[in-house]
Amino acid sequence: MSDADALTIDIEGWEGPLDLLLALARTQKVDLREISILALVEQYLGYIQEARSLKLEIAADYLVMAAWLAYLKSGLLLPRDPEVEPSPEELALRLQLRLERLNAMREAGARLMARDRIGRDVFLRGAPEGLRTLRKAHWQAEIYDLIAAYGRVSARTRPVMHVVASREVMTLEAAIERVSRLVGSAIEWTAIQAFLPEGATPQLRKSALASSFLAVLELARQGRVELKQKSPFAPLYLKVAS
Amino acid sequence: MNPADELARAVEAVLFAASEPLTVHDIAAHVGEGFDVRAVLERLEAEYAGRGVVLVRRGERWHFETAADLAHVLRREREEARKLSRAGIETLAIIAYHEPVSRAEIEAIRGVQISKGTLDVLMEAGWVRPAGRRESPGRPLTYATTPEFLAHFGLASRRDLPGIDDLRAAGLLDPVDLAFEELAVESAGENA
Amino acid sequence: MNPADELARAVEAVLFAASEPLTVHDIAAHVGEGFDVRAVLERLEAEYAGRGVVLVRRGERWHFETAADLAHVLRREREEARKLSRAGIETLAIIAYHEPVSRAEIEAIRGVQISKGTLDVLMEAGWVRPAGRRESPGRPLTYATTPEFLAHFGLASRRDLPGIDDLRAAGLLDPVDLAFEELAVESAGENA
Repeated sequence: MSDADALTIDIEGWEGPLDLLLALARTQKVDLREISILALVEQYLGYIQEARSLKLEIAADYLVMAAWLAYLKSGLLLPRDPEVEPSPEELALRLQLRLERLNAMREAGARLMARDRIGRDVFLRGAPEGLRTLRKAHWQAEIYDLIAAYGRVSARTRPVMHVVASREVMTLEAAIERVSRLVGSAIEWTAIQAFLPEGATPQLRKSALASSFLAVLELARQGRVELKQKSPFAPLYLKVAS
Repeated sequence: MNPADELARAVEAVLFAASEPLTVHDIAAHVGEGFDVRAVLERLEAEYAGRGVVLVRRGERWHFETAADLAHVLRREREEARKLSRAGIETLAIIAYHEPVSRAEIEAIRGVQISKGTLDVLMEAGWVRPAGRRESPGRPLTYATTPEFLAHFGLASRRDLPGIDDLRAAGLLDPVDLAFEELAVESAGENA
Repeated sequence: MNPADELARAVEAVLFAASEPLTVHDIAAHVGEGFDVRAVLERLEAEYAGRGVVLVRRGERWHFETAADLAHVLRREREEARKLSRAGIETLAIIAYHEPVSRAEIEAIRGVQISKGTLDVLMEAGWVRPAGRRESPGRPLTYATTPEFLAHFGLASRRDLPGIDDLRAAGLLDPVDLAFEELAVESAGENA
């Protein structure tokens, strides 16, 4: 543990087990490519042991790494089992590569931060005039839009000539006359539709139905017919008053 | 450029990075006392003269600015296609059919007021121009179409605009409310 | 300085007036098409070399900035750029040297999870951007650096990243073997 003694036991300070391993590897004071993985495993396990004896909280991933390193150590020390893939030597090599890689990125980050940076070492123009892009509208309209617009305006404001289309209707008087005439022979309950003219156009039929309905109400008021309807909008029946 | 000495380089950098014009005193606070900053400024002023960027003195303060004759380069125009609004096209149509016509007349024909912006857009588009004042009470300004208007709409002259009878024949004079009524009757027939 | 021709004056003015680095295309939009803007930029770059203000190329963009050796004249104590955390610096370096790179790959290299905030800070600074999803299981999002990253750190291109050639030659920038990382964790788990 003499090597790791150089590192303060402060588990909080490490950014994960790999970070701790890299720091421990550096204490070997050799190129990362030449470190002794076995010695590194000893350093790490010793460090964790120490931390435990001091009853420090140790995060699970540090313990997982410790277990994996213990497994690696036994693989490296025990006689080689050709069945085990990858071999402990290869695992050790990969661990060494991971440390190299992390170390390389850490150094690259430091070199990046040390470059001449805008706002710290070099400065941009303090008060640039600025470039401007003026949007110029390119108006578009088609000749059809133009004449249709004039038609619309003219239609809206020109004195409108109202032409009422001739439309077949049945007046209320005609309906009263017709219903009174036809109901005289109806002793049974008869639907109101039976009193509408045969072969009428849909328009006339609508007008006749409305007029006949009013006619029936008028005749009922006079006591000349009786009305029956089961519910609102149900068929309306009538017969001559008994 | 001539090789600049260290002091000139520093003054140049300080002026470039400054967010406002600087006095000789401000500059000296950066580059250090004991230099003839004013002499350096005058040398830089001469070096930059005629370039796209010039060093200028305004009262007691100095700053870099882009050369005044290049202002047009810093602005860039970009055309955007835009469709005329309904009010715009109606107003244009009324001017085309009735020119010269005053604003009050346009409003009377449209039956709706027009905003100032509507006429501005038509003039900006180059289709409408002021056409003198009418010799009537209030001497209202009148408007008329331009040659660009004819060119844009592919008309040889205003006489090429379809007349009222043509519009009626094309169904473009059918009042909207009558058209609605017909539609209503049709659907009623379908449901009877 | 040598008398500058009109095109050089215009390019110089546009770059001085711009509030951010410009591409050749941006400049051409102002000075007009049909000129060899790149040749003018290279001439200006040479003219300004050695002065207090220099013209530099960062990726595809060009801008003027103060010469780096004059930092002591310009630096203002109050304006120290916000310091990045260690995790932030390492994550930025990993993205710059490996881009495009997924979050899992960054975590594999660092051997620790990265907090959401770390990537956010880098994106907020404008140095890192999402760079599409990788066509591999889980379609992970990848990250890459931005033109602002090159400008901020004074890099003409990613090839200028310190030591990138040596790192690549040493195999330290090879794709990260995520499968192995899982294996290692699994074996650790089995034997724990």
